[in-house]
Amino acid sequence: MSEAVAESKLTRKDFVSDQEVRWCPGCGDYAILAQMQKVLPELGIPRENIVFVSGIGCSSRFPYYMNTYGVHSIHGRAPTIATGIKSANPDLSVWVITGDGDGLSIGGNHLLHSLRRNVDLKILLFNNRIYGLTKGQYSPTSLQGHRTKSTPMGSIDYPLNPISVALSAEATFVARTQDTNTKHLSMVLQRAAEHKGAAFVEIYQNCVVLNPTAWDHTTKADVRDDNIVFLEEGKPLIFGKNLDKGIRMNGTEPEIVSLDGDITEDELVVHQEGRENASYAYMLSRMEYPSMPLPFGVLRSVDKPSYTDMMFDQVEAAVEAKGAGDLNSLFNAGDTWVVD
Amino acid sequence: MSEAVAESKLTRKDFVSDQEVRWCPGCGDYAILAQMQKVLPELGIPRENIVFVSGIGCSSRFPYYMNTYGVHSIHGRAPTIATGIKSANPDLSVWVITGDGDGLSIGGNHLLHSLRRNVDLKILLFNNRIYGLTKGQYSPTSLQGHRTKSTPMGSIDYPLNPISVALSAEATFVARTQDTNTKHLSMVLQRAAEHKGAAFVEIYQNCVVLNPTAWDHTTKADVRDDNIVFLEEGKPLIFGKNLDKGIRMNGTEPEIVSLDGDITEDELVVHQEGRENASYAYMLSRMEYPSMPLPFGVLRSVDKPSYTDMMFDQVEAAVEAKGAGDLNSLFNAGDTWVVD
Amino acid sequence: MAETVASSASADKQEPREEERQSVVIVFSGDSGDGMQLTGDQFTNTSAILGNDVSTFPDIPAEIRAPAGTIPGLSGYQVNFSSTELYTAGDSPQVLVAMNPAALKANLPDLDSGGTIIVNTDTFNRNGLRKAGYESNPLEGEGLSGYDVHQVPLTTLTRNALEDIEGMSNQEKDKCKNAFALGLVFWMFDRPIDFTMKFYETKFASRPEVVESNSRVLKAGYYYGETAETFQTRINVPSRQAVESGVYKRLTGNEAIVLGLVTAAQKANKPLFYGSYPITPASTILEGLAALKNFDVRTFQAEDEIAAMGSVIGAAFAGTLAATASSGPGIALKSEAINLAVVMELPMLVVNVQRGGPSTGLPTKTEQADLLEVLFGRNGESPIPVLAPATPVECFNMTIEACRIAIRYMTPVFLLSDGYVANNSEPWKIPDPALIEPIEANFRTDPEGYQPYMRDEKTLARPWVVPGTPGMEHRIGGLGKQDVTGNVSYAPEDHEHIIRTRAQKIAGIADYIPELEVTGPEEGDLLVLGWGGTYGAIRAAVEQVQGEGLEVARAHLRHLNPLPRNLGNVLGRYKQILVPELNLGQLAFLLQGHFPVRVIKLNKVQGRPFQIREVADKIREVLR
Amino acid sequence: MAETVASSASADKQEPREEERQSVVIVFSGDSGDGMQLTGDQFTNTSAILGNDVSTFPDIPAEIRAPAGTIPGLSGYQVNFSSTELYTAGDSPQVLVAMNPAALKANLPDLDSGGTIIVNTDTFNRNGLRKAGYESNPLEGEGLSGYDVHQVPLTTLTRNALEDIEGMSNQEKDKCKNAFALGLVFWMFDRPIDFTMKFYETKFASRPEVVESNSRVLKAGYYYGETAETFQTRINVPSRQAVESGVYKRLTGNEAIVLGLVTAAQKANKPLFYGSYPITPASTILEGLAALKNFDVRTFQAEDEIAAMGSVIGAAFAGTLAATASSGPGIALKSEAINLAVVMELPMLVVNVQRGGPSTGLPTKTEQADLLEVLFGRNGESPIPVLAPATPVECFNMTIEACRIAIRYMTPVFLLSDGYVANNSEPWKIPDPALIEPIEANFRTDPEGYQPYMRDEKTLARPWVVPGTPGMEHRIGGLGKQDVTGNVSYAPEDHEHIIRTRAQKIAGIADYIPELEVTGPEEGDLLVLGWGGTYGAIRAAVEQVQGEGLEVARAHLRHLNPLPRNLGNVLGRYKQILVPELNLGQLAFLLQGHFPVRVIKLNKVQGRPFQIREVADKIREVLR
Ligand SMILES: Cc1ncc(C[n+]2csc(CCOP(=O)(O)OP(=O)(O)O)c2C)c(N)n1
Ligand SMILES: Cc1ncc(C[n+]2csc(CCOP(=O)(O)OP(=O)(O)O)c2C)c(N)n1
Ligand code: SF4
Ligand code: SF4
Ligand SMILES: [Mg+2]
Ligand SMILES: [Mg+2]
Repeated sequence: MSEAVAESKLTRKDFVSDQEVRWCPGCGDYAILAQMQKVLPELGIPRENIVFVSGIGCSSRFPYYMNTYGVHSIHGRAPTIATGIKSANPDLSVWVITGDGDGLSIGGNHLLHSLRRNVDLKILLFNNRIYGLTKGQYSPTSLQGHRTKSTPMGSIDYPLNPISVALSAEATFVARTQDTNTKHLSMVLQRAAEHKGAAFVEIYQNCVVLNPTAWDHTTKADVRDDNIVFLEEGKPLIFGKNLDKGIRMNGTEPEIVSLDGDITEDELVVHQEGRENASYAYMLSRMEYPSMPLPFGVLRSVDKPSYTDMMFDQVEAAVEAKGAGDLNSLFNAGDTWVVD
Repeated sequence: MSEAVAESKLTRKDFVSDQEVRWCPGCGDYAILAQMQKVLPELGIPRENIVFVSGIGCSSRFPYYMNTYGVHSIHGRAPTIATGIKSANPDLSVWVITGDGDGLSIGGNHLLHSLRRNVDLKILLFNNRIYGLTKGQYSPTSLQGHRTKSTPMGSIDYPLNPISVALSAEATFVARTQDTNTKHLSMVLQRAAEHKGAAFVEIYQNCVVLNPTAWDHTTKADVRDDNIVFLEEGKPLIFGKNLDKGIRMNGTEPEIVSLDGDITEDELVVHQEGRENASYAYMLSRMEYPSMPLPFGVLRSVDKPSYTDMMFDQVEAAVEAKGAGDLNSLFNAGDTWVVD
Repeated sequence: MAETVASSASADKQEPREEERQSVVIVFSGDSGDGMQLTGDQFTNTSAILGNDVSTFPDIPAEIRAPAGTIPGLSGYQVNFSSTELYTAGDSPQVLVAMNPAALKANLPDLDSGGTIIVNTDTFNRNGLRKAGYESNPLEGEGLSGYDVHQVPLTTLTRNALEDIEGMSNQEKDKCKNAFALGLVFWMFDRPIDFTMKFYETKFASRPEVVESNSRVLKAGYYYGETAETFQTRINVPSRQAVESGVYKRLTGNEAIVLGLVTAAQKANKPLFYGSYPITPASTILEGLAALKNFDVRTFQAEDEIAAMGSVIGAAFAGTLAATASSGPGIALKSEAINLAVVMELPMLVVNVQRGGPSTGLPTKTEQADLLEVLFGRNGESPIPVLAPATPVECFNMTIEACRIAIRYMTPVFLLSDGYVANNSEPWKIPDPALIEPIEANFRTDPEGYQPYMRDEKTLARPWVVPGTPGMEHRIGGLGKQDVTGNVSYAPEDHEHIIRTRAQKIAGIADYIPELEVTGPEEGDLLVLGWGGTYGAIRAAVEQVQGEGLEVARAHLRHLNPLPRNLGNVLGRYKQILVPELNLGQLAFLLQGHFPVRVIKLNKVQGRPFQIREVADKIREVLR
Repeated sequence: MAETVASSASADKQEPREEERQSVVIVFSGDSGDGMQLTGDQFTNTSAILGNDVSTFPDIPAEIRAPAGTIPGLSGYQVNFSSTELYTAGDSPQVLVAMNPAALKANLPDLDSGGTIIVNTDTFNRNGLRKAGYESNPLEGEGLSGYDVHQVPLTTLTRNALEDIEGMSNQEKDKCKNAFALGLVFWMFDRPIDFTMKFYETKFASRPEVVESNSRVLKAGYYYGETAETFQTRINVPSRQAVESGVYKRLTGNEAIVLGLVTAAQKANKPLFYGSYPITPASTILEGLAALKNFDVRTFQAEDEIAAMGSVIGAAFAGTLAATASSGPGIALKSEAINLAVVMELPMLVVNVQRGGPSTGLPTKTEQADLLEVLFGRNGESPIPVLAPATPVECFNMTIEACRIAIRYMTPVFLLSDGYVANNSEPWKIPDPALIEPIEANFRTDPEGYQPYMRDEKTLARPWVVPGTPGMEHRIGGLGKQDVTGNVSYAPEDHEHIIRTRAQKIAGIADYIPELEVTGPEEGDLLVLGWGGTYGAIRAAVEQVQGEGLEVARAHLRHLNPLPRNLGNVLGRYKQILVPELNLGQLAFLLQGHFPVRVIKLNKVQGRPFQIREVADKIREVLR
């Protein structure tokens, strides 16, 4: 009943909490927050059934600004708390907000395991390639050579590719989008929400204060079209300002070809997000700047039973097999004896 | 000097410690221990320069039995300790021994990060698809449906593929081998030892007590040849008892073909472990039983500067730029004033 | 019932002497593959059914199945059975069943002088002796002259009994030799074999050949006692008198926690969520609960202890009764997340089954050295109630009590068990579940005037509001906050206020828990004060010295935080306070920190429980 | 030098009154983009160079850069400068420089009545007032009537001063307004601008236009003071007399730890390995060390605190001086691995820069609530030495001392700093590195008779043998072990022996550390006993009440484990003991646990240091 009412009425404003937003002016987090508040009313989920869980970081303040249930937890552990929430009440729509440090550094393992279990969580990783909240140390996605407070001579770590990591964690839904591309962002958020099972979304997010140029190659009007390929189901991989470049397989590896007439669209890789074998999506994930365009959109989306579905199936099966638990017979099971 | 002496003299026995080996009779760990003790003398590394570091688990007792330096540390953290050791003394040959629980459950994140940093460690993951030491709970590599002490109705987790995980962690050397295939095992250990940078080796290991049938498909004489494809550099992927089956690409995915004359070896995938793009190795890693043969051997081996090499390069560069550190000038740097 | 076998026994040999004893301690010891745990269980169950009090303690090999025949490979089972009430599994055995030389070597030092030894002579060959580290055969020579040794070729006799079974390998036959030993011991103590026969029938229902072979060997063992000249005495331990009537079964501490958790969830009318990562000696709680899914129990084997703790916090936030358990290293790992639970003020149970520390320590051994850790092992001022059951069976009630406190006061609660309590078993009078008081666990659903950190006047608990409740959306976390609103706040007064309020809330639980009960003189020279799993040894020791006429009082702390209201008063009434504990003096330190007393310490850090005599000796020394 | 500017000043207005004060506390407050830290630093440095004692405390916004103009977005810098010795950055300021309405609003409550306020009137527009939460303009009306308010259109004046610079946007110009404020304050306190001019030249050497603009505005501010009618008084704080001669510089606690670690490594003749995970307020140690690679410093930013701790253990095992630092949640996470270090008995330093807890708590605020955690927050009996520096500068020596103890006794050592000590700065008399005693850190290389856990007779330390040493291969880990051989052992006696030996080793460090010094009467009515970063407030308070004629003694604990040998004796000499601490009474509890005393507690948990008056008031109350 309350659902019906809620559904019909909710607007963007219903999702704005009473807390003052405290990110730096211009921070990419604002755009993501705005899109989220716009997308949620469209999903038809009663507001009280939505929970945002985050770790620690600038991005992790997100739940405070959403007028839903929320937990601002501890560094890196949001997926574990979200797993508990979902196991307690599978009807909830549970979103995890994390950063490149929170999700891939201290929290990398929980990300891995919540994805592989296919817990029905929507995990949004705000990737700004820096530790924002602690004021500018490098993160696992910072490029080699990046000079930060903790790497004055440049980072010597090879960066992680969040999409590759998610895929090797057996993720059933993997996507990439960007703070400033509001349309694409809102499409991807919607797709993630609709996915049954774990959904992982990498969002390129601009930290205007500590790492403002990190995503220039995907935002500056003059270069971004050459550096992004937008994935669309069933469509060939075409990109470039004039849509004149495509991706073709050369053996086991992709290559860029110009669509100059000699080469036709038929030869190009056609995007299929539903492939059971994750190799294709992984191959896409290895397309990296500057040698290849970065894939944006849904790289992979396959259906598999979610963790909590299976968990509750087992509970039901157990009840069916043994009857609903009865304390008296539990207490009296096994070797008992009577003293009178 | 002592090196020269050591080198010329070492035999297998030199690597046997005085501790009684305490695995269950028949445990696959014995075979791995024996191969290790056989391979090490051949590497020409002075015994005192070798360190074994492990976490906790049956497999993690390994260091006690090696007459080298060793740390039997805490659950899941061996890669972190090994990283510290290597950073203290880059001349050491540092081996990490871990299990499927130790390395992929509690320790998954450290594995990920030590691999991506390309710390020059040799990481051997003994995969028996079970928690041995704690007596039989399921592990992250246990198959779905596996009934164990903690999953009496069968596990509902999707298993991790250790090789895929290592590849998404940017590992520069990734291999798979098996306890019982002593020749192959010793070849792979040798290759790992020779690799400059992080080497990850998955070793199928039989827990005879708690999960004895886990690897039947790769050990039983009647089936194993159909279930394993041995990778050899520059050679096509051929397998089967009569070497009559091969792997060919079909678009972006591999397929099995019979080499019945119609199809020739030229059409098959030719193994190249040195490909910069990890997609190929990842594709191999997704070949899983029963639909495809399991790749054994070195899936990937590429050369990149190791973490400690870069760490010491920076130290050297700093010394070159600023001179070897002098406390007096350090103390007196910045804004000082004199009181007389 | 006992007659069935007894009467059918032939009387070829001279009628054995019957001796009556008040209690006997037996140790069964053999290779981990020898079935010693099952053997001990069967003997214990039969004794319990006959009306003895029983207390058992398994000695399971550390970690890995070590080579057969060696000392590290031993699996032992100690059972104490008695015609009076028992408090421990016994200081030292009077009877040792040694399935191989290693078993003899390892257990002999503990055996009472003059004790009875049954050895399987078939294993005393060169190989067996070498593995045990014997230079020469201890059965030859004078080494065992002070004991009553029975040399029985157990393996041979077992094979003989099964000779005519076709298609059964010697290896399979040898697996039955524990049944022979059991039968023999049943005869020795004049116990019927019926219950075990029935057990075989149920347990191996699907494999009649196994039932047949075991039953046969069991009987053979029994008749061997009857027949063999070597056994001249039968020992009889009469039934206990005046035992409360009812249905009983044996329970270990971990089994009791499993039952307690399921009961608490049912009584609170909530699903049970249990998130945990396997670790000795806590894993059996996870395993026990995983088998009870029909009680709407949701078990989650997490990737590590931190994840387990996180999942429990999430499940508590979303409205289940949530619990976890761990030990040693795992508890240390959970500490950061536990602190989040403290700040979020959510109800949940954290069980610490203590083992030998520090670090990995002695995973299979017991210790009480985590008391200060659970009290203080988190950054900042972070109070958590701590309860410690004194006995295995008490784990049942105290688990329920701990859950009750957690929900009533909206706080994580520690239950501090230990390896001894977890694995030790004793009879449990099965309660009527209907008589267990319900746990009031009401979610607030009224949005009117709701604030996340508004507090109940009496308990200072904040309301439990779960996602899914319309109109009460709120966000909480680990940052400093303002009381009542729960809003993030760095204001100095807000911080101090909520820190003190939380401290006051936990301290206030003292109004809800029972006062400390003292047994013995109400004031005087000496109070022996214990906590946790040392209860049995302390009680037995005190009763012993009281029997000698010494004036000693005894009390046992089950609530370590907050401490019982009357504790200060109690402490003040005795000239001396003796605190025995399995650590270097943690409760002693705690008491001195809180009260103007100095205590005498009795400490033991050996991975083992106290022996009664160790405590009794110390009391005598203090009072001398 | 001071004359340079002063003499060039025109004398258009009436000569201002000169007033002399012993000390002054100024707060500079503005948006985090306003350059307040730099401004404060410049003022402080100049004052120090002129011979004042100085003590500073920054108040940096919590976590994120909040919207400009709001209170959460404020960045503050408090400086106390004095002609006598200083112990704190001052209870409350006498001068407030408020760059916007929020700065005024946030700091006004702390300002001394009659204090001086300089405001940038350009920001007191509708928008600015709204952001600060002002309903009406506080500069109008009576609200500030008790203060000496100077309204200065800082932004306008700054733009004016830069008017003729081409190609400079207003935004860029506005960035210089802090220089105007600084110039003005320099004039007010009769300080030369030369040092800051020189600073601009060095700092912005590559951008001459920045040097030019800042210098110009700085001068403009100075001349504004000289010229404007509004300033009638100049305040003069004379130089300190009888200061030890030498070269000085200012140091925060974290800077001192950086220097201490590098020095300890050099003095031990070892590379320094520092593994850490960023966390406020410890991150600046990592950042400081990362810049010193030419000292063979190897910094490792780990994936989390556990990995950081693991790396440090590995690096210690392999022979470097190894250290880590963290705070709050990070220290909790490290606890499991620290316990491994305890059992492996390896030398390393763990710095805990305490912040407000529990859980995430107040990351940017100070607290002393982790004392019991570092002592007891690990499973099992796990003793670790704990040292706590009293002042920022003391962090240098105590870091070296902690490393010395770690190596001498082969043990991890905790250094317990806090947010106040970490960020507070004070003058440091730069020592001659050659005069710092070397740290004996010899690896054993002689295989003859070597056993991994053999022990030095005096210290009970085991030998440090590093991989790479021929003939001494050995394996150690976290399992229970036998002393001397280090072999894994579950034997009861082995466990008890090594646990007690380890406890004895750590307790024995009491022979190596200094005894507790008492200032004031040697016995009597009251001893005020503090620890850690509360030193300054306690000392100042005690000296204050002593000045009033009260008989009070004072002592400060820098060694929390083991405690100084003479502590029990000292405590016994006073009728009352007052323990002020920034927690709910952790040292008080510790003392009572160890010694037969009851103490009076003064606790504050507000994320802030003590004010001198809070401690002084309490002393008066106790002695009344
Ligand atoms: C256990 C623990 N370790 C460290 C910290 C300090 N810390 C807070 S956020 C953060 C990293 C933030 O980076 P990221 O996740 O990328 O988020 P961003 O601020 O960039 O959005 C760190 C190291 C902490 N709060 N808790
Ligand atoms: C922090 C911590 N958690 C849990 C344990 C208990 N534990 C020891 S080994 C192990 C898993 C072992 O499995 P695996 O790594 O696969 O090794 P295996 O025994 O199979 O070789 C666990 C859970 C522990 N020792 N420490
Ligand atoms: S520091 Fe960066 S990520 Fe954090 S709020 Fe500011 S702009 Fe955003
Ligand atoms: S339990 Fe399994 S893995 Fe462990 S020693 Fe025995 S056979 Fe090996
Ligand atoms: Mg980030
Ligand atoms: Mg395993």
